[in-house]
Amino acid sequence: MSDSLLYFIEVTIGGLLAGVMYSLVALGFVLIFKASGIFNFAQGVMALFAALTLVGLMEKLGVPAWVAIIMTVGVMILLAWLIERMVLQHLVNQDPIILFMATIGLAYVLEGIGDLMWGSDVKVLNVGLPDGAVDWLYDFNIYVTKLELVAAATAALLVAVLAIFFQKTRIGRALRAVADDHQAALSVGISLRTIWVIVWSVSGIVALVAGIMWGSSSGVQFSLSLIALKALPVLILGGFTSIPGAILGGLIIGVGEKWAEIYLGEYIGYAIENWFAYVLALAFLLIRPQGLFGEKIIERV
Amino acid sequence: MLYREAGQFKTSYDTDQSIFPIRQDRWVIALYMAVAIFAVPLMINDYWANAVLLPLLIYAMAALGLNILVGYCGQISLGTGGFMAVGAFASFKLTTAFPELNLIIVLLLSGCITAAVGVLFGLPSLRIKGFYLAVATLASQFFLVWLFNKVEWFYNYNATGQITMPPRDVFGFQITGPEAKPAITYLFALGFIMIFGLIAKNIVRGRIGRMWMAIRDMDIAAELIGVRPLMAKMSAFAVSSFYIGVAGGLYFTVWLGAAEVTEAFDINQSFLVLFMVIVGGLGSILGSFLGAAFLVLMPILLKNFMVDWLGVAAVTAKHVEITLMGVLIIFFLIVEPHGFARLWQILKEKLRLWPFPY
Amino acid sequence: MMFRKLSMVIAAAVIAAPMAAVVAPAAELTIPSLAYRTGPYAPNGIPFANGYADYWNLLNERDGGIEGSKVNVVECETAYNTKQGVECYENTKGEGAGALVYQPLSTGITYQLIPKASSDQIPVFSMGYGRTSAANGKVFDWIFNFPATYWDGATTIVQYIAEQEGGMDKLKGKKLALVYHNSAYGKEPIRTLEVMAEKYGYQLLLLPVDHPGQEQKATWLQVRKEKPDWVMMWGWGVMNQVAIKEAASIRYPMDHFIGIWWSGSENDVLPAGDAADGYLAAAVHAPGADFAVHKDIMKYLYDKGKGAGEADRVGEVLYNRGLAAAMWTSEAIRTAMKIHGTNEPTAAQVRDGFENLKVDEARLAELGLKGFTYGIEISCANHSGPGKAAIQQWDAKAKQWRIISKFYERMPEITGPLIEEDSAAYAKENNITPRSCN
Amino acid sequence: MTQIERVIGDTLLKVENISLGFGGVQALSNISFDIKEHEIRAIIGPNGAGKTSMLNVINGFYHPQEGAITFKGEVRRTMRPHEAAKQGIARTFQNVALFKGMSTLDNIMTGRNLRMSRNIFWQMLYLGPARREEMEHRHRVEEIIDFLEIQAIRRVPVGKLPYGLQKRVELARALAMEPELLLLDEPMAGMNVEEKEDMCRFILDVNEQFGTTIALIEHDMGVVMDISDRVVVLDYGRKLADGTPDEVRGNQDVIDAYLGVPHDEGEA
Repeated sequence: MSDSLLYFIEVTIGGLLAGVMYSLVALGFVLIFKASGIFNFAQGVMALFAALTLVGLMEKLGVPAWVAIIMTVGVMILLAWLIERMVLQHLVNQDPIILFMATIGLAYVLEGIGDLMWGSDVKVLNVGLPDGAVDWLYDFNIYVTKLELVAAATAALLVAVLAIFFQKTRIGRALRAVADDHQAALSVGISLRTIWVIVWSVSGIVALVAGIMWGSSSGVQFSLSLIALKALPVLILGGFTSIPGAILGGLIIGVGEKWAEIYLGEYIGYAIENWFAYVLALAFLLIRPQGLFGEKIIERV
Repeated sequence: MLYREAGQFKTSYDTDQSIFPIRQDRWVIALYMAVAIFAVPLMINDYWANAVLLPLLIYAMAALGLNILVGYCGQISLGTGGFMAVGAFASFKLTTAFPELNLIIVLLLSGCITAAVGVLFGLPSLRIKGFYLAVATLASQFFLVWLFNKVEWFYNYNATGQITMPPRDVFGFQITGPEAKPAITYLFALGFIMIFGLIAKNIVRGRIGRMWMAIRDMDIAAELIGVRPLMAKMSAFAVSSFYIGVAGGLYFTVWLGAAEVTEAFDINQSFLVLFMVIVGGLGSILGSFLGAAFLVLMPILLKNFMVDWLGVAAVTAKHVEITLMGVLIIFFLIVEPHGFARLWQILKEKLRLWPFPY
Repeated sequence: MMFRKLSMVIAAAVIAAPMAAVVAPAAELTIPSLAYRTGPYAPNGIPFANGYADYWNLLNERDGGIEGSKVNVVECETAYNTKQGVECYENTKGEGAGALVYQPLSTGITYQLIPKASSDQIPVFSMGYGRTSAANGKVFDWIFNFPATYWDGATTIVQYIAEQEGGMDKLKGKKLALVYHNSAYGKEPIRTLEVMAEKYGYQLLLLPVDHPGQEQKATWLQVRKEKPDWVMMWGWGVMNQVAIKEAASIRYPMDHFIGIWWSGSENDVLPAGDAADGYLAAAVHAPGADFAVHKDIMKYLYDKGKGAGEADRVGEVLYNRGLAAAMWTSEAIRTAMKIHGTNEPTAAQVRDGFENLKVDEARLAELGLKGFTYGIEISCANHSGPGKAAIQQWDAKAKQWRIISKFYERMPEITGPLIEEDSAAYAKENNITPRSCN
Repeated sequence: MTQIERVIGDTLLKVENISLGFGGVQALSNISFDIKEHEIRAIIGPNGAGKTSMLNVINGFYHPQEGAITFKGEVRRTMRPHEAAKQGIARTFQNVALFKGMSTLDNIMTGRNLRMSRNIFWQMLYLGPARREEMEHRHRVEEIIDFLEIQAIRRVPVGKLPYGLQKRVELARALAMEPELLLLDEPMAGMNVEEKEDMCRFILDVNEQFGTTIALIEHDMGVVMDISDRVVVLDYGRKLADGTPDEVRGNQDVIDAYLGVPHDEGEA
């Protein structure tokens, strides 16, 4: 196999796996938007907050990783409950943009508290995930890191679990009902508030997973919250309301930006992947304004 | 009983449509202006100019621009930072290419250039709506910053891409450069913001303003009664970008004097201005000012309070400050989702009835 | 109610601003510290700020200040953000008898302060960062960037590479890659490296990484494709850690991967674990806590619970950098006191102190920093000192940095013309007439 | 306002063999009828008969797959809504489509939009031509406000108004366009008897005083039979009948369509 082709394959795989990492973040956005129509800007900070808590618990209490993870899940659920209590329930039926704004305020709060509690030093997160290149692939001269494969597997698992949760469980179905329309959900006999707590908890846990993956690769520190920006193009490409969209969108963005950076970069200059991801998504939107799997908008008067 | 319009009869539609129909309002505004123009320059110093008032005025200008787009025309944009960069680099290129050109003209031209760019990046809004558009506008943010960082022509081929504003004076008064007097720079910025504030008010209360709001409230109906979405949206993008461009120009020339695109115009800039618009009040000129005031003054206030009064360590103060800003934003959204402008209105309504509740 | 709130804000701000200028007792030296312990670059900002603070406090605790004048360190949080930097500057410059010198610790803020501080006549000491051409004291009267500039750093690294390859002439045909933070800071070395590429015939590959730089897949796939013989890095913050990790996992030889002195701290290598072993970085001073002064810091500060940070982090690379900054600044103040015969020098006098600063090995020894760094001598014309730098290497087992080379001399023939050119351009743009130094 | 002698003129609008479908659903199939100047033309039919779709086709919001529309002698199949507006077709909506954030006055002023021309630079200054223009249009709008008796709610944001009034404001906005053809989509839906009477009066007055041609969709048969000159009946996107109220009333198909099971009259 010719080197350039091999390299192309390598770049493509790299892109796909990077895309998975974006999808992990995008998932959290989608869950909340689907169930409550809120564009949760705090998703990135939630990932940071979760990772910080995890590291903090492991360092301060010295508990093993899995215990700390379980405890962190607890924290995220508590957080979701608090958010519903103190913010969302006071803002029901407000314009989306107001709720969006509220989540930005939320991001501030979480960032500040995270710093106050755990300090802003960079922290090494080690929950025992493997690292470094995958050897047998490396012998084929294809470079893939173990962590990325783990991330991919985790993402797949996560999506499977979510799918089952939404399809099979009563709550899951209720959530889908809410997504379609709130009245319907109420008629099913579940209070909107419970549903919001649940959905925020779920996306909090998703944030934890994303936090672990990103944290293991780059250490836990403020910059972790900026991964949200990587997830936004995925979000509009895949559609705010579609879980498969988030995954597929992530893959497309990942591959797209890597191809651009490496093959286009030579001609128009490097470090283009950031904006290229958005331009790609934008170009796509011009063809399908509602995103890959978003519901079609039918205009009536 | 002081605040009543009772007995103030409008004899013509003209007076009825004036900006401040109520006499007391006119007095108050006049008073504020007098203070801003005559009193402030007397007590102003470097700290007040560079740390408080210039940022306040310049962000108010930017917020005004964004409010036209988001608040009046209903198109959410997160490209503000990028557009401010356009204004800044335009003014840098113009003033270095034509050192003799009057700074006022430079800034206005920068605004026009930004308007053109804004229209270009606004085109997607014809097809994309809501948060999809919001995120899409980030494309302009990232692309513009990359462009100005990449293409050396924009920063006159210097070693690092940092742009520095050379000293310039207008009508014999030095406006830019380290030697400029705080009072002068302040008045210069104030002049811009007052004139363009008035202009904005005039536009939004006239035909074009109504076009924008019609698109915002119900684009379909608007089109069915003859509002052309293309015209409405593009004009909104143009005017909005013009304001943001001028703000970006002032931001670089008068306030910072030196800027690096990746840092001074990064995405946080876009968010900051959006916060101002929302917290201040969507679709309100006054709101733009109040929002800017809140987000510029509050952090400084909290910081000075905690560090200098309570003696908290700088770092802790910072963390607390971030947290409190978040809390305050949420708090005000809960108290009044329509922003400070609406709170102000409600206060006026109460005043009108005071002291009799009915 | 809105109105009352707003007026409250303003009123409070009115009171707060003067409050900012807290009145300090006489014979106190005000040293603002523009630190960043929050935001994306906090991990790097914290140790520096700690080292800076600790050294000043040590002077107070141990010697009762400098020549009897207590030092008042005013820390102001910038979060590495230019606008907050400006606020900090304006807020602190009037403090006490007036701020004596600024250590902006950010390229952006330095560029901000160059004109402002110059007109306020306050010296700015951008130690090994900021605007390289500020080395030209004729144009930048108030700016100091010794002991070495980025361009010296670049020449140092290339010299080291040449040495490994077996001589400058061996550079011909080699491929050197520069992985850099896509900002003013990261772009600094490019011109120097290009000029040298021309002269020594190596091939230069430029790989920018956007802030914050958590995701560098593409960059390192590039490296895999291009297979450069050496990789240099101008990184900051999370970018360093990710780069080192990526380099490790593509199995790039760590001893062929060299960072500038801002890309060579414990924070940068620790997350990569053992994989980072052998990674190289330029250095202008030694790492480690086994100098006499560190013992004093332990004795006078940490044992009394007056330390700025955690005891076990004293002696980290960036901590020592902050310490060095404070040390040289204090020596400059001391010199100013000698020249002007006062123990309350003004900012302008401190500038003279800097321009006549001379800290040789002997003096370093007196200060308890024997062999910590090399001797420097600053003059009116030369604000960047001798511009020497060495290469240090990370030992993952022992978890510590070690200097493994001599201190390389700067290459004026390369950097000199560039500095002339850039400072001349600045002088022209801002119609400054260079002063004559003699 | 000048009183125009109300005489039914010749054809103003003619629709021929209009067919419109969404995916599988055929909303309109092969519809043809005409509207004459100054007449009040009713379009009736059970729910889902395609009445609203018909209006949407006429003012260009939907684009039919087949057929032609002749308006003022001009033949076309499709046009953008704002072009239709420019040609003098105004419209109200089944479920009110006002600009909720704006005051009654501004809503109606928006209706003048097409007739205002001053460019942005005059408006920036808000003096000279722009100001004069604003004033003269304000006059016309005030006339309409008086005509529809909504002086009291000039400054109220329409979002806050009761349904009946909103409908009236919407009519005002349409009138402000001074249209030649006014399309009313269930102008009396959800109104009580008095409101309905008012609305009928307004419609007739508009028709008489301004000479505006009116096409209206209405469920209330009584109203339709009273005020309309001619009626066209649709069912399942087909045309059932066309003629004077009496003719239509006698038409067997129509009776079936209304009494026949699936739909029943009156439901709004």
